[in-house]
Amino acid sequence: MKMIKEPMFFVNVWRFLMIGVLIHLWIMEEATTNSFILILLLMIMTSLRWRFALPVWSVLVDAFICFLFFPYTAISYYGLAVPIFELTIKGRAVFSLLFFISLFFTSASPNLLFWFFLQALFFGLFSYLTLKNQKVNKLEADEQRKARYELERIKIDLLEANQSVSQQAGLMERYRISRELHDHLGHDLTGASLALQAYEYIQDPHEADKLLEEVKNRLERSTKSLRETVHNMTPTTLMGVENLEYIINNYYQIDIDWKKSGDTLQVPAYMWSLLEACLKEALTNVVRHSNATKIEVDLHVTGTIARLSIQDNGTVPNQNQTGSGLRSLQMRARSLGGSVSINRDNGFLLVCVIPMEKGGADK
Amino acid sequence: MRVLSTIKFTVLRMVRNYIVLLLLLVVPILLITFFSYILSGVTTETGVPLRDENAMQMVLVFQLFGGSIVMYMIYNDLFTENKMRIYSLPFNQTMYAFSIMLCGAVYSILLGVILMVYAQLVLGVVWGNWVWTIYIISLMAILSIIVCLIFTFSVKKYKIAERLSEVYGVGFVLLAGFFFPMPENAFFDFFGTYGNPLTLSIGAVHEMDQSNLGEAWFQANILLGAIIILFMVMLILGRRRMG
Amino acid sequence: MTIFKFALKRSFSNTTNLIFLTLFPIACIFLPNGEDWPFLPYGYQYFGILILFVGIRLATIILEDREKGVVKRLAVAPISHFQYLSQNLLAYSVILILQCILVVFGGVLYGQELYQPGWLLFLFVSFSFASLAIALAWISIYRKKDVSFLVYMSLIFIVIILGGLMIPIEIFPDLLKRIAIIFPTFWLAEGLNWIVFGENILDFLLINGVLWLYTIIFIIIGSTRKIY
Amino acid sequence: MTIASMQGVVKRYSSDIALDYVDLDIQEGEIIGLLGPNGAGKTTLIQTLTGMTPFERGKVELFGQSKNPFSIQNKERMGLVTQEITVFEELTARENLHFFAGVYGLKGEEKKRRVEEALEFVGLGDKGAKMPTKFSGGMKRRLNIACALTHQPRFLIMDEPTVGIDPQSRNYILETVKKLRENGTTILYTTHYMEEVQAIATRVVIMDQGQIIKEGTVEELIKTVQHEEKMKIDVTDADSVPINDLEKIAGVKKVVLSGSQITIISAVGSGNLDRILTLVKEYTGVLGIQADKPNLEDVFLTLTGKQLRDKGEE
Repeated sequence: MKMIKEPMFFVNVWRFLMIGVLIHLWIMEEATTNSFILILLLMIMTSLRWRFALPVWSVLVDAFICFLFFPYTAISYYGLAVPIFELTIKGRAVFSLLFFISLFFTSASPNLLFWFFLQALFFGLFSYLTLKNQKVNKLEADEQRKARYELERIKIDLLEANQSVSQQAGLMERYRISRELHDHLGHDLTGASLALQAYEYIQDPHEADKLLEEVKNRLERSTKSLRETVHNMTPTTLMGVENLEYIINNYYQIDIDWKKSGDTLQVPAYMWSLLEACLKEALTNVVRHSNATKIEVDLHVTGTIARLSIQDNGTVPNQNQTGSGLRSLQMRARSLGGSVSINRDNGFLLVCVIPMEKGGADK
Repeated sequence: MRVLSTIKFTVLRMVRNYIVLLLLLVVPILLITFFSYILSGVTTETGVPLRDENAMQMVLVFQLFGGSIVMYMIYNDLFTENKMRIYSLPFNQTMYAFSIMLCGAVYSILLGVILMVYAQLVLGVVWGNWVWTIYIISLMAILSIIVCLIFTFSVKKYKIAERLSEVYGVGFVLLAGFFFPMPENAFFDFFGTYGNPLTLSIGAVHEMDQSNLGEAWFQANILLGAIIILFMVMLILGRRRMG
Repeated sequence: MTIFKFALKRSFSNTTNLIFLTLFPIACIFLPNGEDWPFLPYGYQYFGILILFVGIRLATIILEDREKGVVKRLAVAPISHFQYLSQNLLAYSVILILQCILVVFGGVLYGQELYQPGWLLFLFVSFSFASLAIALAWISIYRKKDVSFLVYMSLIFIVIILGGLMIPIEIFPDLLKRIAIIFPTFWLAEGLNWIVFGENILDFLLINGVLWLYTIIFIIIGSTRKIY
Repeated sequence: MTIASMQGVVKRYSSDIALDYVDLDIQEGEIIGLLGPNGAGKTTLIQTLTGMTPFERGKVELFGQSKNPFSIQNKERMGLVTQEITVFEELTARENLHFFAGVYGLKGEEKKRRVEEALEFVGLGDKGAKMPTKFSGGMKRRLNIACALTHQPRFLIMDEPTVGIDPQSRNYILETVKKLRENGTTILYTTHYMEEVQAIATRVVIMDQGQIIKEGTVEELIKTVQHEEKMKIDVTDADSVPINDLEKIAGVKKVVLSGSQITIISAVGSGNLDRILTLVKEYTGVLGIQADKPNLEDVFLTLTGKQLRDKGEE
């Protein structure tokens, strides 16, 4: 019964009800052939309006038909409600007031007629506003979505730039590490290696012992320096897959079955933030809306995609509206060239797929 | 009796066939109502209000069409879509067919009784002898079902059988002279009186109202006789078709 | 004119239609006269009912197109909905007009007392158009051919009775007499009365005019394009 | 050249959005496979593209015309093969074709010739005088296609043309489609059957919830989402195989035992076939190995987590 939600449906119902009212009046009051033809003519106009969007001036035809029948039947005055309604619904309520003049020389009861006209005016006004609102709402919704899609496009560009920046950063970091290693270890290790080569040629045992001692010192120093370098460079915050695991481990409400496969190190940093957001959103969703007792989280990384799927075994009734959180995830995923899709057929299932740029991380 | 367990569903299927309900219940109710408005105040020569007379005729006329649903179900279950399934079931197919017939008859009679109750309670129609009228309604319902099944068994195309059943209904209404007087010759005389189930049943109810027991039983027994003979015919045809 | 040609062809393609379109009208010619009502022979009083049935039988061909999805094909074909509808309706009108001619002139030849056969034919043609339009509007509500036909049949019986085609309108109670005017069948019955007793040609034209107005209304309603 | 294109088309059914800013370009000579679950908007897309239903926003362009894309001339160049069998049952096969040829404005000798050609083309050359009611399902489908071919459309839209027929007829129809393409017809093809799309489509468009969520060639699509490999090993004694050990092999995601067959699903490119086989061989004899390649069905499942068609649906 989608039809019933449409304002236009009610407008048409009103139009045909009006014909019904006229027929009723006709049966009750006079039942002459003349006045029946009036009703048939108005009926033609009504069905035309039902089928096509007639221009505003078409109300002149209705008014004229009614006018022609003024001398013959009182029903024609009631028929004026049709042009009143049609004018008002088109936003010309002021003109429709002109028809109220007919109250002064009507052959029907002016009191009753006044209220009859007034209800036509009222319903017309109401329909006019509703239809206008509906149109505006639709337009707004369309514009909003359009803006959003454009935003996504901009985001994609930004992210591409972002990605290259992060690649640059990665390269810089690599350079820094190699410099560090070279500065701190290279010297000692080269020295040690040279000393060992020299050791083979030395005859004097005392000299040899000294040399060995030096090699030992150099190695010790470089081990220490290596440890320090590594220690200095290891990030203290959680990164990548560890972060997901941390979230899962700190989620006590429901059992989570966590699986991962593939080389998660390949996933570049900017993807992790999306995957993390997906996971968080899905988990909050479960807590908020679901009666699930078990969640399966599956992260899977291949050379071409990263795929995160979160499935619970809840049996909540379908709520097909996608929440704003999920919408924004979908948007973010799309801006990475991927997708987030949600399925509520069997529990709640969220699948996030992000394609990996060729050589995105290992260059 | 495994067939017994199917009866519930046969009944459900019948009751949910809204088109049949519309044609055999809603339409007669509307017709009886309109006629009783139109004819209110008029009486026949015998002094019975024409309205009562008309209601009785309507109830009996619509019994002529009562066989259509049985026909449809038998055809559906035993000849087409469900044929394989029904035949593979471990029960007696003949008994199943009879159970459908029985349900159909009861359903049709029930609709007739509903019409009678409606006419009496809402429109104030007076029925002479309830039991006798229901007996006659039952005869008409059974006869209609048997005739429809004979059509189904003897004609290859179901569409044609359907049309024939309509001809049976409309034809006898015509022959009874409801629409316009029939020409006067031996053929039409016979089919306007003792050769027409509709006139027979109407006559039987009439005679009972006038307390002419003998004539009433005589007319009802002709119907009964026709039922018995046609039942045999139906059995032979059915066995040939289904075997 | 392909659609027109094939609409004719399809109208005669099944046996039931053939009977409806040929045998029944012929049978109408030979029905006897009534005693004091109706004033025309029974066949002519009831021919209106036949026209209503023929109308729906023909119109269901359009419904069949929709049920099967042929309209989808035609929506894509280089042919407008208006052309499709008008050619179909034209074909059906031709059939109905031929029927009317057959019945009226057959009656004249057979020797039925028809008072004014020319006007009678005109009346029947007007009613045929109204019947087609009503059938067209009726099928626009439905998706299934059989259902639409059966429900229409049962409704038509009520309309026929209330319109005064089967029972003279004079014996109706007052309220029903007024309501009767709403039904197109009433105007047919009026027209038939005029054929027998009428004098003023304007009255007759008015009756036909009303039937034409009905035709216009129902064609407008029935001409909606529906694609499922 | 671009045969048809949709730009930012929005279409609502009362308040439900059926098409949400859909962009689609169809180039001459393509066979586009349009995929999507029920209710994704495929039929609406076709209806909008053919002018059957109006739309609210955006632009539809046919044969380079965007002002009046659904003009008579453009319609003459299009053909539609409907999902249902939309032929007249009371007319013979040939008469049916004559009807549609006539609607498309063909006349006289040319009409006759084209009708015979179309009958021949779908392999019904000797059955023209028969009633469609006497046809088998496959023959009805072929007649249904022929009805859209008499006017030799440049752009043919086929809406699930192979529903409910035997594999042989289906192959025949697929061959017909390929032949049409060789003759230069551009085709938009919707179906539930992935294999069909895989067999004939030059480009695949996947729809979901009124949006186009992915498009590309079959290979591209499969490559982007390929994430698991399925391997089936037939063994002599399945019960003695230690499932747990198999599951511990790197990359293995799932092991299922059914009868004498072991199904192993593992991550793509894990290169563990060797290790799996060695392990299996330790316990039992290997009769055969079969590796399943991923198909479009998997693409769809990966993208949405939904099955393209219900399991029972045929």
